[in-house]
Amino acid sequence: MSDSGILSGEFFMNGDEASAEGAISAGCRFFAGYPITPATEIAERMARRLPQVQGVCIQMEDEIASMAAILGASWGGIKSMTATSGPGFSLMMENIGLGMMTETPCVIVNIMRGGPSTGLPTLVGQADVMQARWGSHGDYEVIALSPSSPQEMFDLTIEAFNLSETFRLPVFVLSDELVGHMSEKVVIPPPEQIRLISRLRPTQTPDQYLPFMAGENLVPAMACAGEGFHVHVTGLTHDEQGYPQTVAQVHERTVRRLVDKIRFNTSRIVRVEEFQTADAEVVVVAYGCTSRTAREAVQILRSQGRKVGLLRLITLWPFPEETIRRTAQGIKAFIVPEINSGQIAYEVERCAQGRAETVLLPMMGGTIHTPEMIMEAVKEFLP
Amino acid sequence: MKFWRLPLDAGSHSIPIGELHIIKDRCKGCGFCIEFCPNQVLKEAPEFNKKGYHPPLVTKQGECVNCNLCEIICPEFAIYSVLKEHKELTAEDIAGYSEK
Amino acid sequence: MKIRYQPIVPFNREAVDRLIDEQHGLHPDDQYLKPGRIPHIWCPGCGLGVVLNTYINGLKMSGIPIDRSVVVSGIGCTGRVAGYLNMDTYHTTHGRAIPFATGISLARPDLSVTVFSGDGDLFAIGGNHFIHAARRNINLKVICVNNFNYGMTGGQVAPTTPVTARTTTTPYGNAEASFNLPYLAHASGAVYVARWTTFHARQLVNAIAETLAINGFTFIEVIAPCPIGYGRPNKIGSGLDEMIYYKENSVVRNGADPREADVSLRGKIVVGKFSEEKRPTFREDYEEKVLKKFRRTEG
Amino acid sequence: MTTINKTEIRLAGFGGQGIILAGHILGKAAAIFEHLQSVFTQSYGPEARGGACSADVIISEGDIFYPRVSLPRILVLMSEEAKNTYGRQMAKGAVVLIDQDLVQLDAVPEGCSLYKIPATRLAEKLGRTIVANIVMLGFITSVTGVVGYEAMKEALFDSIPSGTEELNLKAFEKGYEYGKKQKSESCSQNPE
Repeated sequence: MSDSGILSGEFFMNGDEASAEGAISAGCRFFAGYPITPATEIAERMARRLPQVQGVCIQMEDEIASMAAILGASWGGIKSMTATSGPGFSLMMENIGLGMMTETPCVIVNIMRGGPSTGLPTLVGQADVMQARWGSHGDYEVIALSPSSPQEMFDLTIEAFNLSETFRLPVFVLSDELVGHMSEKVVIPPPEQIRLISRLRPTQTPDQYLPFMAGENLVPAMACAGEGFHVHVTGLTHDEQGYPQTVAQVHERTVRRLVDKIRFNTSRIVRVEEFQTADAEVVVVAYGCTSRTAREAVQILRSQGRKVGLLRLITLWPFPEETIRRTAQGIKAFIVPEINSGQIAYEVERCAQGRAETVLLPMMGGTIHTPEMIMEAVKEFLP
Repeated sequence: MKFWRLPLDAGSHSIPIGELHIIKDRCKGCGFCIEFCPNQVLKEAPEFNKKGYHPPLVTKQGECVNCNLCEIICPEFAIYSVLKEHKELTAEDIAGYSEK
Repeated sequence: MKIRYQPIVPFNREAVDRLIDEQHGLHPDDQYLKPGRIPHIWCPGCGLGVVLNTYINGLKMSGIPIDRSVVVSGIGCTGRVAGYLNMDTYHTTHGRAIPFATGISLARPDLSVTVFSGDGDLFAIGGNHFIHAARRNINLKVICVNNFNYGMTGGQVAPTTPVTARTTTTPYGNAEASFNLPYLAHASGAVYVARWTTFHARQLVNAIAETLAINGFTFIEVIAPCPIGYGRPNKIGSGLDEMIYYKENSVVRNGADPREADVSLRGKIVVGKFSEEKRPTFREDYEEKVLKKFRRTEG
Repeated sequence: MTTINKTEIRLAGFGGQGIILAGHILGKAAAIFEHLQSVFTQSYGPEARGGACSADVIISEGDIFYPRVSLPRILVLMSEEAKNTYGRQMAKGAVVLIDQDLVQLDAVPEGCSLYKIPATRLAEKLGRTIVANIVMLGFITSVTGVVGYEAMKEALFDSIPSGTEELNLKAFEKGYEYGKKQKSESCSQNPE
C-alpha cells in the first residue's frame, strides 16, 4: 500500500469491494452508511480501509442520516461517499435534493436489487434508473454511471468522484446486485496513473467571494467550513450570496444553472462503448450487468453473419441523446434489454425520433436475460 | 433593612452607569426590555417607529446600571448599553436600595 | 425538442448591497450578523431573537472565534437562525440538522459545531437522529428552542405540546402525552443537559458559553414564547405575557432529576442545569481505538 | 469470436460449508495466479447458515461477458439439498465431484464421470470439519486440472486468515492426493 493508501496491484474482488477501493483511491476519506443487501460489502470494506488512511467510517442510524452526514463532511472539505440499495436510496432522496440545491460534491453508490419496496434483497434489478433521475422533488440534472464489471466499479467510482468535484453535485454510481457481488480480476493502478480532480476553490477574499456565483463553466468555487468565508448554505432557493430569496427571478436563475451546468456539459460527461455498430442494422442498447449478456449475444450473432452491434451505456444520466439520435439513422431497430419494466427504453425511443423502431425486452428482476432472449429479438429483424 | 450609616467599605464599591442606545426602527415592540429592566429605566415611547411599533424610551436617564439585560433579551438587536462612568456609592443610594 | 428559455435577470450585487439595512453596524453585535439579513422573519414577541442574541453573547463569552464556529439548523422558525449568523452556517432539510452536523464535526473536529433547531424538527421528524447522536456522543452543541408547536406552518401540534393544549390540529385540546426533553436527552446519553426559558437570558448566555467549552454532545432546551401559534390559542396572551408567565412560574432547580422536569400547560416549569458528566466523544474513541492503530509515528 | 475455452464450474452445498470461499479461491487462482479470466458469482437464500447455496465460477482464456453458469462442466455437490437444487443441470461430459458421506449419488448421465471423496470426514480427522471445503478444493485440483496445483495453493494462502496456513495446507494436500490416487485408478480402469 502506498502513502496515498492506494492498494496498487492485481486483485480478485467483487464489485462492491472494488467500488470501495475506487473511493479510497479517489481520496474519499469519509463514509457514512447503513447496512443493506447487496451494498453492505461496501460499508464493511470502508470500515476496514478508511482508518488505514486516517479516514472516518460511521454507520449511521438510517440512510437519511447517512446522506445528510456525507453532505456535512463534504462541506467540511472532505471527499465523502455513501452506498445503498433500493429502500435506502428511497430514504436518501430528500437529502440528495439538498445536495443538488447546495451543489455539494459527493458520491452515492446504489447497488440495485429487485423492487418495489423490500422486493428481492439478494437478487438483481435495474429499476432505479428513473428514480436516480427524478427521485428527489424539483428540477435538477444528475450524473449517473453504470459499471458492468468489478473493474469498472473501481474505475467509475473514481470517475464519479471526479465528476462530482468538477460539477459540484452528488453523483450516482448506479450498479446492480450482479456486478456488486460478482468477483473478477481488478487492476488497481499505481497512484501516479490515477487522475484526480478536486473542487474549485475560491480565489477571492472573503469580502469579494460570492459562494454561488459561477463563471462561464457554470460551477461556483466552493469555500468549506472553517475557512473564514462565512458562507450560508441553504436548501431554500438562494441568490449568489447564498441568501434565501423568494423571488421567481432568482429561482429561474438558480435552478437554470443547476440544470445547465450538466446540460451544457453533456458532451464532456457522456461515455458510451460502441461495439460493431458501424455497419449494424440492429443495435442493442444495454447497461450494467445486462450489457454483458448483450455483448455475448451480439458476438454469437456476428459469428453467424448478422449485422448487429452493441451500444453500452456507461453514462445513464445525462442520457447520451446525441449518440442514439446519430445511431438511429440507418438502422432498423434498437433492442433494449433491461431488468425493469421499461425505463431507458423510453429514452431510446424518444431520441430515435421514429427513425428506428425500439424494442423493449423487459425483465422484472431476480435474474438476468439470457443471450438467447436477446438473440431472438434481434433475429426478428435479421432473420 | 436600614443602614444607620454608610458602610465602612463604601469607598471600594461603585455603581456603574450605563448609556442606553436604542436603534428605534429595528424594534418590533415586544416590550421585553421595558418589562424586565431591573431599574424600570424604560417605557414605551408614544410615537411609532417606521414599522409602526412603539420603541422603548429612556425615562430615567442616569439610572441604568449597565446590567445589559435589555441588550441580551432584545430579539431584534435594537438596544444596547455602554458603560459611561462609575458613580461613587452615596448614602442616598444605600437608602434607595434599602427601601426596595 | 426546441427550448425557449425565460430570460435570466443577472445577479446585481449593488442592488443586493442596497438591501443591507442602513442601520447595520450600529449595534455592537452586528458583526455577528450577516449584513443584509436583519430584520429577521420572526414575529413580534417571538423568543427566537432572544435565543439568537444569547447565542452570540455565549459565543463571545466562550472566546471561540467566528471563523471556527459552525451553525447547522433544520427547518422551521428556529431553522432560520443559521441564516442570520455571520459565520459558516448550514440550513439543511427538515429533521436532518444533526446528521449533517455529524458529518461536519467528524470531518473537521477542530471546529465548534452548534445545532440550532426547534422541538418539532429535532424531536418529531429528527428524533431518531437526536438519540443516536447523543448515544454516540458526537461533539455537537444542540440548542433546542421549544415553543410547544410548529410555528412556521401556523401552529400545529408538536411532540412537546402539553396535554390539553390547543393547536390548529388539536382543536379540542391535545390528547397526546408530550416529551420531557431533558429527560430524553439525558437518557440518550447527552453529557450536559439544561433547560432555561427566554426569560432567563443571562443564565442562557452562561449555559451556552459553558457548553461551547465542553467536548461532547450537549443539550440545552430553551422554552420560548410563540405568541401566534401557542400563546394565543391557549389564552396565555402575547409574547410578553408568556415571558411573564415564565418569570412567575419557573423554578430553578440545578441538579434536579430530569424525570421530574415535565412541562404542563399551566404548571410550573423546572429550569436549571440538570446534569453534566464526562465521557469520550465518538471522535475521541474512534481516534483512540481505531485510527491510532494505523497512525504512522513521525520519523 | 464467441468466448473460447470456457469452463463453467458450479460448487453447491449448504451455507456454512465454505462453498463461497472455495469458489472465490478457485476464481482467484485462475484470474490472478494462472493469468486467465474468471468470473465468480454466487446464489444464496436469506439465511446465513444452512440453506442451499452455490458458487459459480467461469474460467476462460478470453474475455467473459455473460457471467452466469448455465451447464457446468464441473459440478461439485456437498449436500443432499444442493444435489436436489443444482444437481440436475450439467454439460455433456461433465465431471461430478461429491462428498460421498453427505450426498447419495451413484450414477451420472452417460458420458459424465463421477468422483467421490469423504471430504468432511477427512477434514474431521484433521481436527476441523470447516476445512472440508479446502479438502474438496484439493480434490478438484487433482481430478479436473482446471487450475494448476501451485496457482491453487497460492490463491488459498492469499485468502485464509494468517495462522491457519498449516491446517489448510494439510487439508488441501489431503484432497489433492486423494484425487490423484482416484484419478490414476480410474485411468487404469478406463484407458482412453
